[in-house]
Amino acid sequence: MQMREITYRQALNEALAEELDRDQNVFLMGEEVAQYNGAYKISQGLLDRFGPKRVIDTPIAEAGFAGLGLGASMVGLRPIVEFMTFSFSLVAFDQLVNNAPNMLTMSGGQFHCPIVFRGPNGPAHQLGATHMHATECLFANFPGLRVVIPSTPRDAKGLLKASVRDDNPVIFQEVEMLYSSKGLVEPPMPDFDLVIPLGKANVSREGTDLTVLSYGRTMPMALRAAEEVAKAHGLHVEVIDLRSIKPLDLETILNSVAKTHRVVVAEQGRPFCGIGSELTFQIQEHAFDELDAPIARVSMDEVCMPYSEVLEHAALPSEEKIVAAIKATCGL
Amino acid sequence: MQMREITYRQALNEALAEELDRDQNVFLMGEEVAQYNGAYKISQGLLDRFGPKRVIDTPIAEAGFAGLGLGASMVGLRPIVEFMTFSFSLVAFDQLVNNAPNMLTMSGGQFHCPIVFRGPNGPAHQLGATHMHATECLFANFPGLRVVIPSTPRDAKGLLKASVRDDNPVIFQEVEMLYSSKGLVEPPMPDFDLVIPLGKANVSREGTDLTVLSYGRTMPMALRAAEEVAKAHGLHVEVIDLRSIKPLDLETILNSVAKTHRVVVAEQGRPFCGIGSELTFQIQEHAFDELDAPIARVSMDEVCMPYSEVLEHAALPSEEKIVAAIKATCGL
Amino acid sequence: MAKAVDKQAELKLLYDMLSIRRFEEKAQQQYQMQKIGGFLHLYIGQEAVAVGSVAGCEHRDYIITAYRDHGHALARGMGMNEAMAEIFGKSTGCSKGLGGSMHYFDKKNNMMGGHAIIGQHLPLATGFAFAARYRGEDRVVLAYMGDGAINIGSFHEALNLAGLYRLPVIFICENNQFSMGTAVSRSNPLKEIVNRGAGYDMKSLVMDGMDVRAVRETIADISTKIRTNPEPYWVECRTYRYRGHSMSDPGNYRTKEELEKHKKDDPITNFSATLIKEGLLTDEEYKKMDAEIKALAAESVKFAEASPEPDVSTLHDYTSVVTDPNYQPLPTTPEIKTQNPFHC
Amino acid sequence: MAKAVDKQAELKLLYDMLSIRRFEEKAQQQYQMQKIGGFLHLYIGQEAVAVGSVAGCEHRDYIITAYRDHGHALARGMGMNEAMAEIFGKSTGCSKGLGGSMHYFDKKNNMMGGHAIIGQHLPLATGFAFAARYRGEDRVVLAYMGDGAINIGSFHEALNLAGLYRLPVIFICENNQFSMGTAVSRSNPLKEIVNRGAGYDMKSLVMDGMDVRAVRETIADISTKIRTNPEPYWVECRTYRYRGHSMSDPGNYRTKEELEKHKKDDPITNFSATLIKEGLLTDEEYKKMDAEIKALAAESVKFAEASPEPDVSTLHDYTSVVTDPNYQPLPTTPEIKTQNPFHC
Ligand SMILES: Cc1ncc(C[n+]2csc(CCOP(=O)(O)OP(=O)(O)O)c2C)c(N)n1
Ligand SMILES: Cc1ncc(C[n+]2csc(CCOP(=O)(O)OP(=O)(O)O)c2C)c(N)n1
Ligand SMILES: [Mg+2]
Ligand SMILES: [Mg+2]
Repeated sequence: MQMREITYRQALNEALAEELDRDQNVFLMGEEVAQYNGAYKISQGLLDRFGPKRVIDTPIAEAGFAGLGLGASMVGLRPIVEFMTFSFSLVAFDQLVNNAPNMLTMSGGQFHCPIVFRGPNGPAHQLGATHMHATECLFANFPGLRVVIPSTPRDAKGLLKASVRDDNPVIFQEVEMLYSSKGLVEPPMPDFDLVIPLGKANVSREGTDLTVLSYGRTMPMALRAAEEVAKAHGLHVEVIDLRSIKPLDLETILNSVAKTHRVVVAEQGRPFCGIGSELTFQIQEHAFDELDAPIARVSMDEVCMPYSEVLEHAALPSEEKIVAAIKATCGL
Repeated sequence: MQMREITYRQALNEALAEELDRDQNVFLMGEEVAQYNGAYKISQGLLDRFGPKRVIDTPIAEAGFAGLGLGASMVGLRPIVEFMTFSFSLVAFDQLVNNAPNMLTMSGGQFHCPIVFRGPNGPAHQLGATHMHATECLFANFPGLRVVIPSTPRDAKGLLKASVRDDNPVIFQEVEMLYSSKGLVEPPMPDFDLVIPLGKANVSREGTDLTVLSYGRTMPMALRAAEEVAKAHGLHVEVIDLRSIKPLDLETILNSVAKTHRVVVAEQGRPFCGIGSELTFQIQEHAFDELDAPIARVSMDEVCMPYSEVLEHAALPSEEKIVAAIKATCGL
Repeated sequence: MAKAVDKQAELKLLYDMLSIRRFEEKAQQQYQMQKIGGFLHLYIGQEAVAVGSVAGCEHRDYIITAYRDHGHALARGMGMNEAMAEIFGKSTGCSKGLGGSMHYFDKKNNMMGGHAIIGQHLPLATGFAFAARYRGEDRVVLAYMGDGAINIGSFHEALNLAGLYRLPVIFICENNQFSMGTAVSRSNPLKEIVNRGAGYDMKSLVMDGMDVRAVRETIADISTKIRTNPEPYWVECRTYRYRGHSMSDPGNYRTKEELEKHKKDDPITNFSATLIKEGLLTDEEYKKMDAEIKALAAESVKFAEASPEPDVSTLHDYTSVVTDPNYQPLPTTPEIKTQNPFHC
Repeated sequence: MAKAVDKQAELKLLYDMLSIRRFEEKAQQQYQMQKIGGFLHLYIGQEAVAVGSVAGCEHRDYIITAYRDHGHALARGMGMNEAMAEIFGKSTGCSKGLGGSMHYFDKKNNMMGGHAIIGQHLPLATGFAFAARYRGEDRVVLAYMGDGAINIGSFHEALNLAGLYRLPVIFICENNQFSMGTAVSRSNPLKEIVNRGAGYDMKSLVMDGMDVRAVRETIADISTKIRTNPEPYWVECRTYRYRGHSMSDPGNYRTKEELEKHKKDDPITNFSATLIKEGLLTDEEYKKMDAEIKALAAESVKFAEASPEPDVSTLHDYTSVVTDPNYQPLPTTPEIKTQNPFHC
């Protein structure tokens, strides 16, 4: 099978096209997804190919169209709802965390919501305090939601297709800073139906000295940091891409910790009650005696995000900060 | 000074009355707070005493009146905004987590928001999936917000008064199940001005064998659990009431851990990315070598909340579950 | 013959309203005996709205409402047993005891739920209508809300979307004059609630919510129209709630006189009197009907009491579903591309 | 004498519009040279709205807008230097480089910010008006939004609250025909945007947003009225944006002809021609004015470039404030109890 090098953006676009093509019950809805071809061009060409019934522009009414999608999903359609960014999902928060996950319970199992909410999430570049929210930990707090965050084009495609086919509400969070990044991906349908099951982490780099747990935006930084400490200090760092925050692949994590005994979490988001804190709880709960050093986290600083480039850089996780955390955790 | 026994509800009511009286810039706004005297009667008598300019009924428009309050706070008023419950704050989420904390940063320090958002939060009894959200971890994730949760009448009064006088946005979360609970409180103004600084935890029970970290609804359970394991197993359990989640009094926590070396977190909320996970991260970060056993947490189960009483009971934290966690953490 | 059919239909209106009334009186009694937990919001006084509107549409049409939902569920055909068992939190309840009073769901009757967060069910309603249009089905949607719900954001977004995409949703505001203790004039600046539709250029009208026939006729009219020419309607339905907002509300915000005045409009008393006057019902028959219904209500309590609690081992079974491995996707066909039901 | 005063005021209108135009042309150029990060949304074409409306109210009146905020800030008296430094992210910026293009704040000029989440600033606007009423001040509030913002929930909640409490807010919808690539007819079902006010029984009117004098007069009229008789207004202001939505938008959703047609309505070209015709301005004077403004714009770039970056040590200084220990509470006085400015 001939792998192709395509961008993360193209991978998402292919996933959407293939799922729209495969199943008429699937439709795509969101601001500027149709005629404008997407604010970030993820839906490029889809209106042309699938028509205005399947690819639908909405007004700026996130709670409204998120709820519309949920209603449609209750009666058997399979909506894909795009948020221009997940920062804008905060105005639709109740629909996402109350209606979406609870419908199954409240109806005693009569209704479920096969729906995907997707869009870029987390810090981009100099968009200021309101436009760079890393929302994954907020959604992950709610039982019943799946939270998926791909860091490579292949994962972007395979996980999005799996999300569309999942019968539960999925929060599918993309990384704006990675839209133009490239990677190898299997050929498109009909040649290959790339579906990557949710809930399986990926050991992106093997190592024995320390485990870096990461996902999304900080994954490339983590991999570079691992290279750097390999070169500079001979450290063998294992890097795990969580790929889905929920369900969480604790098994892969614990296997790694049993081998390395040291952990650094590299996350794009805010620290307090973030992903790093949850990973830490679960690791120490299940592998307390395996840990040779405290788990460190590299996160956003505990600040409201400033616009200034220098301050933003200082506030965000970076390769250098990950290197420093790895070294400190290894006692270097 | 003659302490009085009053209810948590009465304590909150006194705090509101005293702050309204002390400062004309303070006003109270929310659904049914005025003519109806509050859905939970926290604002009983305040309309009569302070008039319709200071105690204001709103339509059901949480985002609207939260934002109205924020706007008023930007120009120097000191609003107290009541949510009938914090479950309904989810429809105002963007105002609370985007506008409130970010105003200071976005304006380069020109505007700040001295405002209190208050109301009951977290599980009550058989209100079902949508009405029992423990939202503290969601707000605590956002830098710039203070998150305060009293568990006693005295704290309810003293912390609310401190919150009203704080120049930052404060998320003040009450416990419906404790509204009728009683405790000793200093006399009201003008005799005594009870202000309890934010960010100081309270060692509610001293002990040497294990530390239970708790707040709000689970505090009474934790105290009873401590009594029980004292009687049944001779364990000396220290119980710390966090009182404010943010700022977090890490010093008091670490002092206790240095003494007991074992920790159980008892929290009312959902586990994933919850308060327990954050406490665990910070404790292991600063006191890794002090810990003799993994930190355990007693939280809601990872489920959407069912209405059925038996299922609800099974899903919620309880004295028995805390006892079990204490024993397990002590190897009993 | 036409007459005979009419008679049955007319009597069913009465029967359904009375069923709601007697069911809720029983529920109220059980609540006061502390056999029921959580909140309980009674529909008593408003029965004509649910019954008339459900009678005015087809069974395939979707209905959805807020937390004051017993009336709508029963009108749609839910049995008293599953309704009562639900508030008892029993596994035989309409939502298996997981939903409670505020979350009655009945899939087989296209009752899409009671929903407890004000206004948040209205976008869902647009989704049902969207799906119907998407599939080319001629279903319409009845979306009920209180007068207090028209001031919240998602109400606005739902009406705007419904208007924009020309979705067949009848938005029915049950204006019972109060949102908890807040009189309707104190929650919005409108002279009349019906005016709100003008902000969407939406066809709007008022109906008398105490007159079950008027409600049925109005809804039948609208639903017939929009079934073939899809577009939303805004309907203010004037009614009154006789009980407190919920069981904990003594209702101090209104006078006894005001309440008594509205009780003169009782939809059940008045409609049964009309039927008697029209010769469709005798006093005797009415008493028999009432006795029968009361027996059913009493029976539902027994059923609920005798029903098992949900098994604690099922606690984790309703948070996620296992994805159906037999799901059959519907491949895209060329003609879909040219369809444009949403006028975008 | 009256004539002389008028002349200055008229020329200032032109001067302010031209300042916005030249400032943004410079900003655009700097963005294209990659000296500026983040988003940049230009106001070019809409200058008459900000300038006319600000001229029509008092300096003590609060103004607040969305992210397309340069025009409003400059019209309110912000200097080009602090405006340009802000988008350069420099510490001399109006928001110390922490806000960026979408978050211009200017407290001394009662410019309450540019706000980047659609519709979420409108409730804040009601809060300013509320505070004014609370304190018995005769300030009014100008709350600007785009045509795309009228479909989101908080818009609705703000208008409803303003109507209910009779708050003196002028809600100005800058209908520039597009929300990003979405033509206004594709985001709502209204025949005319002005109709939206009817859903609140709110006084509503249309104004020509390309005519700076018309805008000024309309706003002066309304603000005079509501300063003494507080109530909100809904104003649709018809205008057009000449540039893309933001710098990354090529604007493929409209034809060149459409754009050219609207450029014939250029508020600056037309108004300068009018002034010349009226004898208040000569061609010469106009050129001098323009040259002067261009120099200021160029100067602002130099200022921004020469300004220091924020000090990294200040990163944590703007997340919380230290509570003012010298704050003086204002004890309650008996007469307040009887005041009822919000008619509740
Ligand atoms: C978003 C939200 N805010 C507040 C509440 C609390 N609440 C429940 S019912 C109610 C009053 C609703 O009144 P109305 O819409 O008129 O319906 P009615 O009770 O009269 O049927 C309120 C405020 C809620 N459920 N959701
Ligand atoms: C809640 C929210 N959703 C989406 C966006 C992204 N967005 C920014 S501007 C814009 C278009 C707004 O159009 P309009 O209100 O007409 O203002 P204009 O750009 O024409 O000035 C959109 C969709 C946002 N900022 N906030
Ligand atoms: Mg009502
Ligand atoms: Mg626009």
